[in-house]
Amino acid sequence: MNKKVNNLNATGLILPLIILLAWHLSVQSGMFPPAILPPIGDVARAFLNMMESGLLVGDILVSLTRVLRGYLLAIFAGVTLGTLMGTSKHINDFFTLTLNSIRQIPILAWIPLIILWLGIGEESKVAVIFLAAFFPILINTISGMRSTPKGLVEVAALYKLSGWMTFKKVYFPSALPQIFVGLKLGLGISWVAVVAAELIAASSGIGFRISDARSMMEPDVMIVGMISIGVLGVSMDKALTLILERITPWKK
Amino acid sequence: MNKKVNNLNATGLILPLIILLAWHLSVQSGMFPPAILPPIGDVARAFLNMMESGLLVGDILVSLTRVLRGYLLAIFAGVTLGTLMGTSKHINDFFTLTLNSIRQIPILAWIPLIILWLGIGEESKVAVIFLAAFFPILINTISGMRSTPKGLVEVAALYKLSGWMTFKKVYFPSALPQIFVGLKLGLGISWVAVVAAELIAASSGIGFRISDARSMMEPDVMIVGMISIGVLGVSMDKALTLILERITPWKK
Amino acid sequence: MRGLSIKDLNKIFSTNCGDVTALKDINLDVKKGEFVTILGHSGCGKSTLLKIIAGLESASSGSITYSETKISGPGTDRGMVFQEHRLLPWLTIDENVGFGLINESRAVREKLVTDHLKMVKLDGFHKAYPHQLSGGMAQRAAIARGLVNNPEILLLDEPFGALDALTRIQMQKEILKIWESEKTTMIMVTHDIDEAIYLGQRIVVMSAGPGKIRSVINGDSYESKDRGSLEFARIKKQILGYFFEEENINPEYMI
Amino acid sequence: MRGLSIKDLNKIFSTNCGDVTALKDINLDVKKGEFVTILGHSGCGKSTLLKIIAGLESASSGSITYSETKISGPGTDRGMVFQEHRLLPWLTIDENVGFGLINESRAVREKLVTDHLKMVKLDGFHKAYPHQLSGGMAQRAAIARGLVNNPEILLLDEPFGALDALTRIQMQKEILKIWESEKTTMIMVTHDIDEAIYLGQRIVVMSAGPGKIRSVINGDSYESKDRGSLEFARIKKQILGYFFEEENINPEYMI
Amino acid sequence: GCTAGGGNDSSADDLKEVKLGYPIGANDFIDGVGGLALELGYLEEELEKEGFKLNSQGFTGAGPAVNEALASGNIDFALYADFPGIVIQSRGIDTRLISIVNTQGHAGIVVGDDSGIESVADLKGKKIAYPRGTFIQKYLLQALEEYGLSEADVELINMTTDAEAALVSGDVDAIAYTDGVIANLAFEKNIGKIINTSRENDDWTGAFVLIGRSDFIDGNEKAATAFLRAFIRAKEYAVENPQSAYEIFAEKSRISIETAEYLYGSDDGAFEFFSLEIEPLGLDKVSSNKDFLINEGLIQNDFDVYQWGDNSYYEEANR
Ligand SMILES: Nc1ncnc2c1ncn2[C@@H]1O[C@H](COP(=O)(O)OP(=O)(O)OP(=O)(O)O)[C@@H](O)[C@H]1O
Ligand SMILES: Nc1ncnc2c1ncn2[C@@H]1O[C@H](COP(=O)(O)OP(=O)(O)OP(=O)(O)O)[C@@H](O)[C@H]1O
Ligand SMILES: [Mg+2]
Ligand SMILES: [Mg+2]
Repeated sequence: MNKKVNNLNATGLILPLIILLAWHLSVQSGMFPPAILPPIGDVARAFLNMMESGLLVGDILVSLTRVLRGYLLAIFAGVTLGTLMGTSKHINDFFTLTLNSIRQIPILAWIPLIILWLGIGEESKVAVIFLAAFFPILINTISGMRSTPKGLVEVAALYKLSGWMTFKKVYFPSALPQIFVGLKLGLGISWVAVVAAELIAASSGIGFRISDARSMMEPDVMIVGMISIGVLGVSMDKALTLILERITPWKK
Repeated sequence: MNKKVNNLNATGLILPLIILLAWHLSVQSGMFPPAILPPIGDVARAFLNMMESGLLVGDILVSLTRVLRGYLLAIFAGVTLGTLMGTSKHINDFFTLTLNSIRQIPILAWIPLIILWLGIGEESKVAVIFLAAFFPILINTISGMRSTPKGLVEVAALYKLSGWMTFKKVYFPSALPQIFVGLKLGLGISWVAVVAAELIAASSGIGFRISDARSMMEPDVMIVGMISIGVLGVSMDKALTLILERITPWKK
Repeated sequence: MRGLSIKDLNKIFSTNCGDVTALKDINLDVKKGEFVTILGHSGCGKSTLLKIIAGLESASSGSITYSETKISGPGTDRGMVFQEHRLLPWLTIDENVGFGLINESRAVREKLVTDHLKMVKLDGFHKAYPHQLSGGMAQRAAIARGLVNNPEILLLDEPFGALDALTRIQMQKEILKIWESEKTTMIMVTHDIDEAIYLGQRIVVMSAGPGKIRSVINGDSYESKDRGSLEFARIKKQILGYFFEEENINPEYMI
Repeated sequence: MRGLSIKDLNKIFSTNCGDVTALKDINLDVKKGEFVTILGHSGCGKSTLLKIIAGLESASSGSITYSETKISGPGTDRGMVFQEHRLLPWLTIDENVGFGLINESRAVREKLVTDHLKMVKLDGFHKAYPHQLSGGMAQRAAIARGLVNNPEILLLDEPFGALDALTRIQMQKEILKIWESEKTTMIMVTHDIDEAIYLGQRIVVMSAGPGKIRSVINGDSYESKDRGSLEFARIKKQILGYFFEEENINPEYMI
Repeated sequence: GCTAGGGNDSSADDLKEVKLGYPIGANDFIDGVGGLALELGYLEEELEKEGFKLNSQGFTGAGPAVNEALASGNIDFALYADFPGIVIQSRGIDTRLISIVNTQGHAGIVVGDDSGIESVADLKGKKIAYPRGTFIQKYLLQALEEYGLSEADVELINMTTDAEAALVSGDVDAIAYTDGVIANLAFEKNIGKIINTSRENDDWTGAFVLIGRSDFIDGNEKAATAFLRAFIRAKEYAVENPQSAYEIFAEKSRISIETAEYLYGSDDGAFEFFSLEIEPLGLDKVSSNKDFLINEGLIQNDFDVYQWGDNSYYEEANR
């Protein structure tokens, strides 16, 4: 098990190294202007500066809090509603059309309405992240619930398990792997949405830093922000994978 | 079957009607300023104007083309790579870390690099949509491939089916329902990304129109744009559902 | 009547090749405490009949009552062992066996589960997951699950199909022991004629296309429980006769 | 040697309850054209042995060769019918049965599929999907799939477990017919002692914990094919003797 | 990019493409003299005379995308506020300041109608939304100072988008934004009143500039001159027909004629603020804006604005 994890890391590092090399060579060759793709050294320096000043850690903490709040809300709402919609045709019919429509609407278009309803404080930023993470979780939960083997649901029916127990013992564990697909997608999208969220009256946060660096043409700071989000996202994704492995011991 | 579809539509309309009513009442009560939430009548008028001038149809066609190009590319790349990663541990190890990192990075942060590499023409807009739609498709394809029953893969191995035939006859049909979950999510996100895409040097398209109306404080035009995207998205989503039902006749 | 009463039962499935009549005009009464076995060709509707009794499928027409009450869904008075094991992949074997005992106290549940796992010779596999068991072991676990909460009627759908000869004999004896001590009403589908005669007080022979009851044979005499007896051979011949009616196979060949 | 040769084969699975030795020191030679049946307790490793022969599982140690070549994976020379039907849910029955004939021309495939579906009495279900069949019907389709591409060795893992008595007899006769006409080497796991004696030229009796070969019995005489003969009864008693060695059951009881 | 649209028009094919980028807020239109030159077709005409074909492209969401396109060579000229121009030059992209098209880019502060706020002095303790990193930031700080307030006396909230929604919902008390936006809020949408604008003090105004990539201009000097010629013609048009100029602005920006007059009629149709020329006064303004950016820590690299500006194209165009 442990060995497997290490193996994965080694193979997984090849491609990032190739990308770093390509980046280095293309900057060296002068192919790309450093105002957009800076030398790796500049990015490293920007990283160190931002670490020293505490800016980066501060931004990360601020954004992490927002992401976690929005994401956890999305998990709660997505899994709950997804379960109801995946197991009851009536509830499904009631919500499908509306949610399907809302799902397609650009997040940036929601921002004025979100400000109107929730103001410009943390709530509205959390709402943007919620809105982004909610749908992957919802849809995967619905699909996971639906693909629960009918034979096993019959077993629960046979033993007259309550709705709740049937959910807990049959639907939920059966849907779990696919719910986790939703959780992973939702987590990724939460980080993607953090920039949109921090367009709303923010003065810190990693998404704000990226927008700000962009308008000031500081690609080194921007790339530090992108890499930070990448690393954070991957760590949280890895944590999800480990949790899934831990809670689904029957999958080998 | 036909009756089922009609039933669904009727129940599905209740919630939208409730929302319309709430909208109407809250505007009437003066709770929300019309500069942000306009009366339904204004939106209808804006819709008629935009239809008459041909603006709406033009915008829709422009954006639809972009969405379709990005989305189809994402399907091609996501399903191909997802199949490879879902069936081969080596390929999976090679790509996972990199793709997982890229997945978390905000789309808005990519825009400078996309402009650098692909310019400000259609390619870059298609790339933004591709980037958004690719990951849900990829991740669901991987997960679908992985959950193919081992017993059935053994049957294919027994008959010495080639890798391609094993894919075609076993992995693909088994993963199909979950691939479609990815396709649906990817489609939704394509429409969400259309605004971000059309922030790059666009002068038409429904995403451009929304941004434009937003900066001009024309919420009626904005809402027409949102509803258009909603309707388009739902229709395409419905089409996907019908295709899935058509190509998986074994699912009742 | 105390017991199960099935009247003019029909069951029609609609499929993409048109409607399939799985059961046609089934009439059957099963007294409380009786042991009925069901024999019949593959596809004649045996599983469907058990599922309807269990309340998992609804009848297309006809009535089905238990203790004078219409059956409209599952009930804890009826237990079932399915043709496939249907163990929950995410539960360990002891959790699977204890599945029907969720409302019991932990101690009671553990005791019952341990006893039943011992009975089906799966002690030592308490914490294994279903995919780590062989086909026969999984089916034995499923039988333990069906027995553990002691239902009034136990519906058994080819429960011993995947068992080896020895385990099978042991399980048959266990079932008889339970039947005698608990007075459980047993309805068992089997494709082993010997087993049907050995276990059943009455043997229901079904014919296919559409699924109907061809005959109900009394096998309750002391004699008929002795596999070497003439009575046993007579009943077997009679059953084979029904089976081979449409075929040109000599039943003698089999005995 | 032309045929299958298994030497000092061991198979160990590692599970969350520690390692399980599924097979220990298996030695067995099967001549070309031979019909070998395998009997043994549930969980003694019969399915695992067949999967290793098929090339679907690898051995932990020991060697296994066919026609002097080491078996290192599946081959079209070996076919298998699994304990579970393993039909592909998304293919209709005729597509499932024709699954191993992908390289044949359409006409050949259709002819072969139609013939084999008739043989297992599933004509009329060409276009049905697996979930619309009863358990026995699905298993019959799986048998047709195993036979249709005429392998040199056919591995059968309790193929008739889910069949009713009549179909079972018919299928046994079909298998014998095919064996005689095609000279297919047959290795069949069964839990029906009568079936093992009736079909097998040699009967391999396995014992469990860990899975070993207890004995190999010759059952190739004309006499032993007659279920009423003394020879048949003698062999059956011998096998039950092995089975009941560890138990206190009187084998007489069963005969 | 596939630009070969009409393959049989040989004269059009011979023309060299010149790509102009500018930020747009409304209807693919840039305010001011540049917009007028584009709208009247002067720009296209002048460029064609010199053997160039115009490809103009609006960028939604302002500054950054225009700069990225300029830095990566996807556009050759940019027409926008001096701030993003200063940013890109400071980032080491070699550009040239060709024209200061407007020396009086205005900004203002708008508050809710019944907020009770009458002047900047009343903003003490209030929340003010403003777009960080633009000349409005500078204007706001200067205006506050003028009325005896410091940054610490108010709550400044960075909002590059959707500030109006925050004003309407009461989440902020005031918005500082460009003249066009606040006029739209106050006069068109009627959701607030203007309490201050940069008209009060010429020091508070911003500048709008035309810059070009040096590596494009070298060898294509005539294109830069053509830009100036077109702008000069547009200014002349506006001075001669102020009413039609207002009408064009009103129509393209979807505002009323009164608002257009408010925005462009500060010198009664003289349009002096369309300076076009790079004269010392304009350069001083740009230079002080650059100093502001450096002092605020928004850019790091200093450069000489007076070297950056190159008035030769204006002179050439006037010849
Ligand atoms: N994938 C696996 N992981 C762990 N243990 C396994 C696995 N497959 C089989 N085993 C173990 O190997 C042993 C032999 O299993 P096998 O399926 O070969 O038995 P069998 O003889 O076919 O039994 P049955 O007659 O019940 O089908 C059992 O103890 C089982 O628990
Ligand atoms: N869900 C279903 N949809 C359509 N047809 C079905 C369905 N379930 C069963 N059938 C049909 O009903 C008939 C009876 O099926 P059933 O499973 O009850 O047979 P059985 O007697 O249990 O057979 P076996 O001994 O093979 O298990 C079969 O013809 C089968 O094809
Ligand atoms: Mg059945
Ligand atoms: Mg087995």
